Amino acid sequence: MRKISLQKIDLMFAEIANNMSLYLPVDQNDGKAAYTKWEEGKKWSNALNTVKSPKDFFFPQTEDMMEFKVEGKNVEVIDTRKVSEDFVVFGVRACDVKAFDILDRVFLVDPRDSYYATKREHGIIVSVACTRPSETCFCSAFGIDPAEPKADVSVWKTEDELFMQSNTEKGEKLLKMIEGLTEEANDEKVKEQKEQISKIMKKLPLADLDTSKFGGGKTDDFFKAPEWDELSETCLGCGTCTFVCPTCQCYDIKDFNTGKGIIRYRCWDSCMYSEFTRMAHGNNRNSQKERFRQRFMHKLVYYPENNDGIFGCVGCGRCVSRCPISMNIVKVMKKLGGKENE
Amino acid sequence: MNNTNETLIPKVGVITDVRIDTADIKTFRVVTPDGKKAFEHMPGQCAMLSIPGVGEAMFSITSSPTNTEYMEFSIKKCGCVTEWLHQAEVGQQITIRGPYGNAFPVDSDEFKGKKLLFIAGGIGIAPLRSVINYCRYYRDDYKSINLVYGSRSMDDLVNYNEIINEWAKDKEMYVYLTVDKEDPDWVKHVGFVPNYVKELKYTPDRVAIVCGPPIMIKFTVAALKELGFKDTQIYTTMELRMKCGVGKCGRCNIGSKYVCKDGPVFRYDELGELPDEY
Amino acid sequence: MQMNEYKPLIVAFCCNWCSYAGADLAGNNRLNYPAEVKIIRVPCSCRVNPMFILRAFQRGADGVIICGCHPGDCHYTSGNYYTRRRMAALFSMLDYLGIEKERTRVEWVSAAEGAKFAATMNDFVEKVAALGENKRLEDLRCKR
Amino acid sequence: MQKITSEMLIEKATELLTNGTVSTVLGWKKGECDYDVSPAEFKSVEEVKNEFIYNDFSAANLSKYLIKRTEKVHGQALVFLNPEKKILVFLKPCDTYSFNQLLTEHRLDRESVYAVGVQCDGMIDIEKVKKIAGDGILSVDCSGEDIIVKTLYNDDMTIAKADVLAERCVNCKSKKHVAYDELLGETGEVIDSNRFDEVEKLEKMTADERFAFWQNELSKCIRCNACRDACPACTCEKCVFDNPKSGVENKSPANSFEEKLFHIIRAYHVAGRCTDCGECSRVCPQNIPLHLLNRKFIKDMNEFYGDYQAGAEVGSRAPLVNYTTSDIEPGEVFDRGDEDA
Repeated sequence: MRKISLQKIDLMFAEIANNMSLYLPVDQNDGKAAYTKWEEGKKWSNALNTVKSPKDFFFPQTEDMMEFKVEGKNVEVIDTRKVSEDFVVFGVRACDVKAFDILDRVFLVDPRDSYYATKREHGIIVSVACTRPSETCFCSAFGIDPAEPKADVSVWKTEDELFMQSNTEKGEKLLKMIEGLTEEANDEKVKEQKEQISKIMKKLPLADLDTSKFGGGKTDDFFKAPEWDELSETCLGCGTCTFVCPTCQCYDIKDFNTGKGIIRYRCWDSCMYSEFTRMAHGNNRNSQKERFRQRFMHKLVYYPENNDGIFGCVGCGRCVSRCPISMNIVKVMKKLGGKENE
Repeated sequence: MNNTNETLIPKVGVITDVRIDTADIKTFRVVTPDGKKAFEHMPGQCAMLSIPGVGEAMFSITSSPTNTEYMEFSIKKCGCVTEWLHQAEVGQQITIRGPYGNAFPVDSDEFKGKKLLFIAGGIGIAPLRSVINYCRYYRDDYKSINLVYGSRSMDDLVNYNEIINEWAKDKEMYVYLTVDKEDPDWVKHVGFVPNYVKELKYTPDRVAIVCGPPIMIKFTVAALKELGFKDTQIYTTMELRMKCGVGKCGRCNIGSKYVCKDGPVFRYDELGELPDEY
Repeated sequence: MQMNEYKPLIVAFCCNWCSYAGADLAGNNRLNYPAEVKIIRVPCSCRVNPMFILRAFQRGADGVIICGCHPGDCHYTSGNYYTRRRMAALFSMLDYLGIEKERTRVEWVSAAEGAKFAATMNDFVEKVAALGENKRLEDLRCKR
Repeated sequence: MQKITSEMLIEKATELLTNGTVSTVLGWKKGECDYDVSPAEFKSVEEVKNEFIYNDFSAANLSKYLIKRTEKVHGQALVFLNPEKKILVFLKPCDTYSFNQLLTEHRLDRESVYAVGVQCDGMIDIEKVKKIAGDGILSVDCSGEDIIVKTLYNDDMTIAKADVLAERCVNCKSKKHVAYDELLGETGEVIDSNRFDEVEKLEKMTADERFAFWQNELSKCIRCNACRDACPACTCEKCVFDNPKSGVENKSPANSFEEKLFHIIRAYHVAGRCTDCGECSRVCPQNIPLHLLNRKFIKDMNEFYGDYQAGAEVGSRAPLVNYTTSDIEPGEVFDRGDEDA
């Protein structure tokens, strides 16, 4: 384990940024943190988390995929893909780190998504332990330990020092890069912090969220539940929850005519949108209830069914704090799971 | 990065023939610019066709894999992409990628050595044509083949010439055509497909492959069950909105199954385990 | 001219009954106005949806001008009165977003005012040329 | 002034449900914690008694949900669904303006709604509370004059309500209920608020500064459409941004042009109809001050065409669907105030 004094942290950022792009949460003028490219003067935010998740780095909200040249009856396909350059995402929380694993299971299974894969290969993730989890956090329900974030490099921030531990080869490389600024450390303070965090986790209001009722093979238990009516009644059908979610991965592929050619790009899509499944001759999810149900069934039943029981939610709490009508996965789980107990 | 494959990047395809089947259905022949098949497939699989700037959509491959020269797609005019395709002339280039999805188990014991009963309604013949021609090619692997095919009127029967001139003349292949409404020029059966299936009193010693509009599938399956067919003997093929074709874009799922990846071919007992959302 | 080769692209929405005829008259009278002005004929100036203007900028226009009948002379009685309100609101909003106000304009040009049409276009092109390329409402994808 | 409590609303809802006046209640529902309040439909007295809440977080404008009760069938005339089933809706003063506006636009059947006006003392913005009290909020007691916040990490904290009022409530334009069948608590007056101050501040900046300001704000947009979907004035059956045939159908802020296009058009579509209820800014996950776009339109139209408040009266004609022969010319709109050259 290595450590560095927090006073020297900007030197460390500068050293990394010298070698590759470095992104980290920085407070914006509205007081909210957002991942920002580091440059001289940017300060690492103290906020618990960013509004937008870091999935953007690997699965951008919009991404050009290819171009077409159309002349008369002829079509030419131009592969515009590029190999990603190395970059570092610093300060990722344990929940978001786990979210990458969930995305990997979609994008990296055969046929591999090369757009995602190249960014994933070249991205180095530095995760940081959460010393002050919030009331909206429920990562522990999904077996995530915010004190033990497992990315390429794990980092623990104390009052005045930053402790670092590499977990992968990529992480090792990064720590080598800044070796001159860091010093060898023992893990006593880190252990202390871990204990503290685990105490706090028990006090969180959503800590007792029960996931045992959900999982693969439970479609029949929940699909026809009458509770969906009530839960989805006031859903506005906006895409806030999906777009702030670190694990939502649905996308749309669209063409943009520039006047000189066609750009085919992909962008995030939301199962909450009415035209998500609309075809020329009909829509199999016509009501907001069906779309609402799809989102939660996907996270709690369908995804685990296809992925060894791993849930499609990491408990980051973004949807909890951002939904315009305060409807979220916690309420859904309590309502549906609670009913089963009767 | 051109050395890594990316399934989402299509190849160029050329329309080399356009056959008018009905007022709103045309069959397009597609090859690569150098005149070859774009890729190999199995009966029941699909391909993504696109017109850059208009859109991309999934179509079942109508031609049989045993056709070594080209692929065919029977396409009904109903949305942006299909309307555009219907205006296209021979020589028009489009893009094509695939094959996607699973296939009918034509090479397994589920089909081999069995009597096959194909039931189609309207454009539902498109995916079945691939299977039928495949089975006709490897004729000895299968027992008798029956086809019950119906549509709104005699003008809406797709692929009529091939059915009458080739399929109906095959040994041990029996073709039963029907139309919904009476017509002075139509001398064959009049009535809906499900009823016709019941009238024909098929014994459940065969495998049924059903494709057509959702409502027709529903009633046909009910009719088959009345005749004693089990869910495990009935196959169908599905269609939902798709963007990627490889189970990642997240919209064509029925429960935990993706139609583009786990389908489009489903055996009825598999479908029964999925929620009713298609 | 001492200026560089830059020539602004101007989209002019002209009402069928007055301004388009005015443009015709300008042509018949051999009055000069820059070729960079691309005229789109609309049945009435109130046919111009605010989206048209934004889309013109997206597609590479450097300035957008809307020409209609003089207030009171609308072929459809009141169309241009609505145009006047709509464009007042829109232009003020564009200005509020920091888009240069010289890039948008409404002018009333009758069928008899060929000279006014040419003068208006000359003036507008000059003003827009002075601003240079439209950077604030551009879509880079269309400029590649 | 009397403080309005949940109990008073529950009592009212119970009464109207029991005596058969209404069959459904549109209100607010308790969540996981004090500030976690959702709009909800209640169908029974039992539900109302167990789950109804009205507190300083009952922010959602319920008029929006009344639109769902109408439907355009194949582009034909508007059909009112279940007119015989009357619905009770609780409306705060600003919600009543939206309600009236919807009546003006024939998006509601007045007869099928029983509207109860509720006195409003301003809603609290939980983000402001978090800024002061920090993360880990366990409870927010807003029953008294000041609010008391308990958190995981700090001691209990007493905060003046004025410090955490939502932006739209700081600049409240009216405490007056402009539509109701019955009133709970008191109705107030139209307030001479400072709601245009921010707009004016922006107007006084140079074009470059304004451009930089909006570029920065709008670049945060994630195009979730919450502003549109929460807006009680956005009532199109099919939004232009959802319609593949419009040519602008798009789900992504692909670049800064798309962001501006969306927000200009969104604000423009409700110009003259926007009652300034502030829902767009409230729901924006990225805290973009969208109300500053809407207020610009309102301010302009007030200045160009005389004061107009959408929703103040049913049946009033919005400025953009009206005209006079002596209106201001579009070219003149720039020459007001001390703007940059």
